[in-house]
Amino acid sequence: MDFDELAKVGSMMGSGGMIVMDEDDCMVDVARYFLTFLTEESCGKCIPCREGIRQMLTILNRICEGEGKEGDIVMLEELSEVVQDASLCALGTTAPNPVLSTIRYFKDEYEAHIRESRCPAGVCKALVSYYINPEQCQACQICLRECPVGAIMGGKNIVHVIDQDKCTKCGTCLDVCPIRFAAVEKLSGRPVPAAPPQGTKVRRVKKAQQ
Amino acid sequence: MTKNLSNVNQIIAKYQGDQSALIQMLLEIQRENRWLPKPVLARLSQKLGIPISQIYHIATFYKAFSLIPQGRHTVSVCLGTACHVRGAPRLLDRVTDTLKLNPGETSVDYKFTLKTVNCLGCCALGPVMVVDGEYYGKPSAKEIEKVIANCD
Amino acid sequence: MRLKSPADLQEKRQQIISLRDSSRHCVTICSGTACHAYASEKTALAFVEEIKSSGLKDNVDIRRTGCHGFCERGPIVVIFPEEICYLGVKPEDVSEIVSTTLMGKGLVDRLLYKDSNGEKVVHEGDIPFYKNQTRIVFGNNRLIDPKNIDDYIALGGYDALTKALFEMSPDDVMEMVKRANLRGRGGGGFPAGMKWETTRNAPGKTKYVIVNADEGDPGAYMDRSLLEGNPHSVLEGLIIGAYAIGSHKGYVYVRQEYPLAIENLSIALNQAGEYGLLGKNILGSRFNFDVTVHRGAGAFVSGESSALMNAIEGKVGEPRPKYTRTAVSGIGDKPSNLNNVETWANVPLIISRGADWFASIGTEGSKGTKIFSPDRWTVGRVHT
Amino acid sequence: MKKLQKVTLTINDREVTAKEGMTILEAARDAGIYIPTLCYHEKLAPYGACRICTVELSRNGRSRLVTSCVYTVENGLIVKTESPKVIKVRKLLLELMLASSPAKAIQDLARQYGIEKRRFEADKTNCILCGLCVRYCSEIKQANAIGFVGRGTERRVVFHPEIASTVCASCRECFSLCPTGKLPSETDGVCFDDLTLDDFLKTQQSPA
Repeated sequence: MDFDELAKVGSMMGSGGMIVMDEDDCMVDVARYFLTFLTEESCGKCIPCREGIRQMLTILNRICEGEGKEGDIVMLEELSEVVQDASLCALGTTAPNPVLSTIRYFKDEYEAHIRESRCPAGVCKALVSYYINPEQCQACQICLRECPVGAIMGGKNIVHVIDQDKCTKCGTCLDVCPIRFAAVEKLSGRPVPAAPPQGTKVRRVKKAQQ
Repeated sequence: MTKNLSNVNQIIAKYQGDQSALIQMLLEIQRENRWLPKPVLARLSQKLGIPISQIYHIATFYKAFSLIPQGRHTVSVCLGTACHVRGAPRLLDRVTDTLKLNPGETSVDYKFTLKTVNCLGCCALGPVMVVDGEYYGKPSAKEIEKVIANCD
Repeated sequence: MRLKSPADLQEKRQQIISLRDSSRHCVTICSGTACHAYASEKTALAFVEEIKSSGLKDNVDIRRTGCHGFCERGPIVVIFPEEICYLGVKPEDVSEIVSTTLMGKGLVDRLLYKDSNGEKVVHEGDIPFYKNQTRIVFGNNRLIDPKNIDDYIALGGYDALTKALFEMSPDDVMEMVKRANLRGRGGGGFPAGMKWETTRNAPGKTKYVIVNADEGDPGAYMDRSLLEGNPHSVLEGLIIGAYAIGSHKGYVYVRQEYPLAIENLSIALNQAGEYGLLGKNILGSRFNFDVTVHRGAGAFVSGESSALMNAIEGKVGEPRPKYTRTAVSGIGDKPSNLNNVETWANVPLIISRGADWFASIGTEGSKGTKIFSPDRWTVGRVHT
Repeated sequence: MKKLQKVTLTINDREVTAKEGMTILEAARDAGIYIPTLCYHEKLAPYGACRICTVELSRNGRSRLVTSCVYTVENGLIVKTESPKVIKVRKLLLELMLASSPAKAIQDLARQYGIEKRRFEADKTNCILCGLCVRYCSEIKQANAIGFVGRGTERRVVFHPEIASTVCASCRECFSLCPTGKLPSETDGVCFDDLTLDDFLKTQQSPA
């Protein structure tokens, strides 16, 4: 890892900030994060940077909202080339790096967002839904209490259900659901299974089985 | 209002009316008054011989400056890369709900201003919220409410 | 207490060292921004109280230092001379440390670093995080109270400046930095020596040297930890560079989001001035050099060199369209040499230990070391 | 004053001589070679904001895109003013401008470069922020009645009422420079209809 090796893989040493990410980080969202930062920090003087990065961010926002279209990736690359070639200063000329390198190494994630409205890392809120697996739910009511918008219905011994319209996808239920039950699941790219009928009794999972 | 104008003269004197210290003077005025009142900018323009258009461009270019009074309490959420992947967007949503403010806005009673910043340098604590210089790492919804509540 | 010659500096160093008994206990508390965020100041105050109340006040020193580097496990406390490293020290742990380690000779096991197979590690240097790092720039942070110039001088500080001013010509200094192949740590890796040479050869007598401490990119805080923790290493490098380039005026451009760095830097500038290491006739060498601190006001783009120079001129921090380099036409269109904080901090090391030593570290094309601010050790895809 | 040396360079395979210190744009225009410009004005300092005057330089095998309004001539420079890369840049820049300012001058240039699709949307400010008005008022008139505010995509041009009200009525020389015609079509001469300084300040940090 030195100046020249990093340049070869399409990155740069920069000041030396290094973030180690894993499969729980969405590369499209990371590219969007950098472009949001650059849109705010562009001085706005020259057109390729001010207008080019703004349009790239619009496309990335669409992709993360589940409205990506065929040709978005090609458009991102076309914009990137002009922003890199024509911008007045290094902010503009290096701005497309995060987009180009995430497309280069993680194109499958872009395509999953665009073609299947699926976010493999489960980060993009618009493409994720939270679902309580009726088989696992033991009606401990923790998620019901913690949900900030009261989107979870259920009661003592009653299988809990998330009202998909109310749910703001904040992820609290997933955080608080006890590990031994692990009833809350994060789904992406596939429809939420139909909720069990109102008042379905909990299926007691024997202590031994857990 | 006259208080603002008097300490402007002191600040100008401190920098011997040097035009290139304009940004340093604005920073001091912002720190003392928590905003840049119009008459103060007009006074600076007149005393330093700098066009008012240049002063307004600077005052609206830099994030540190505000042309309306800032809240007594400043709440900042770090959106640096590390905090982002550690869940800063979710923290920001919670803080926005608690304060009923969007980033950059000040509450009508001028009690709170919500800001976003990039990389405060304590990523291991991330996601980080700072209230009046006090750091809070990975605050839960309850903790956020508690901290906001006991800001007088 | 003005030092008027190199001999005065050596004498001052002897005087400082003689007052220090290296066998005495010294409780070092990291007070960098991350540890500060963990309320390290409360831990430090707890130590002051506990040491006073247990009657150890006269034979235990306390030193608040800059960042040690292992921010993940702050607040970090290292007890010298044994170099015992305690991690995550809360105020409530302090009485146990004082009684067990300072008064007794024992260790507080629960605060020691445990490696993957449960082995306890006592000395800070043996912790895996530090062990295979070459910390030539950052390593001294833990030995220095950034608000006390004497700590820096005790470690040999300003010897490199003395060597440059009295034993080397500006050309010698320039050649040594070029031979070391020091590349800019600000981002692009442009050879610093070449930029210095362009600045010196550019027409015009007035030339400026600038420290770029704007560090606006998200996820980066190494310049902050360096400037907060060891401002004199940056300052010494700047003065040496100014001497080589022929500049008598320097600027340090620091973002206003780094209040601790600004505070420690300003203290360092005053102390260096009082000691005659800055200002008129430095150490009697007839070389004059002054520094002004310029606070940024919240704009990442103002870290770009031409934008930064516009800001120093009091204008909007927007980049200039010109293709002439700022080394030729910078502040007030005068030749201005801008380098990053870490670049300047490497200069004293090169001067005192030589270009060959520096070139022996690093890879074929990138010499010396690079400070990283990594985060989250979950192994997985590395996003470059 | 040192006599200015002659500089010889090649533009579109034609040898061109120019005086030291001239820009590629000036040298090209003297030689009757067309390069489009939007934010350039011969009486104003080069600004480099619109980038439409971008040309391709090649020197010992390496090629690079620069703005001809800023880059000064050098001996042996090889310049292409309509290379494929240059055309690609200009087309996309014009498409980006059309999103916020579908004014006649921009549309004419777009047609000249064969642009039909409108792929981008942006709020219709009808201003490409070329800064001609701001710079003319500052560099030539020294009145500074009009100026930039804001940063990034929020950057705008506004009149400063306390000055504009006294000087603009008898001047208005900047009106003829505006490439999109926002001046004079969207102002009574003292402030813009869609945005005054106070309007802008309100958008910045409005209390909740």
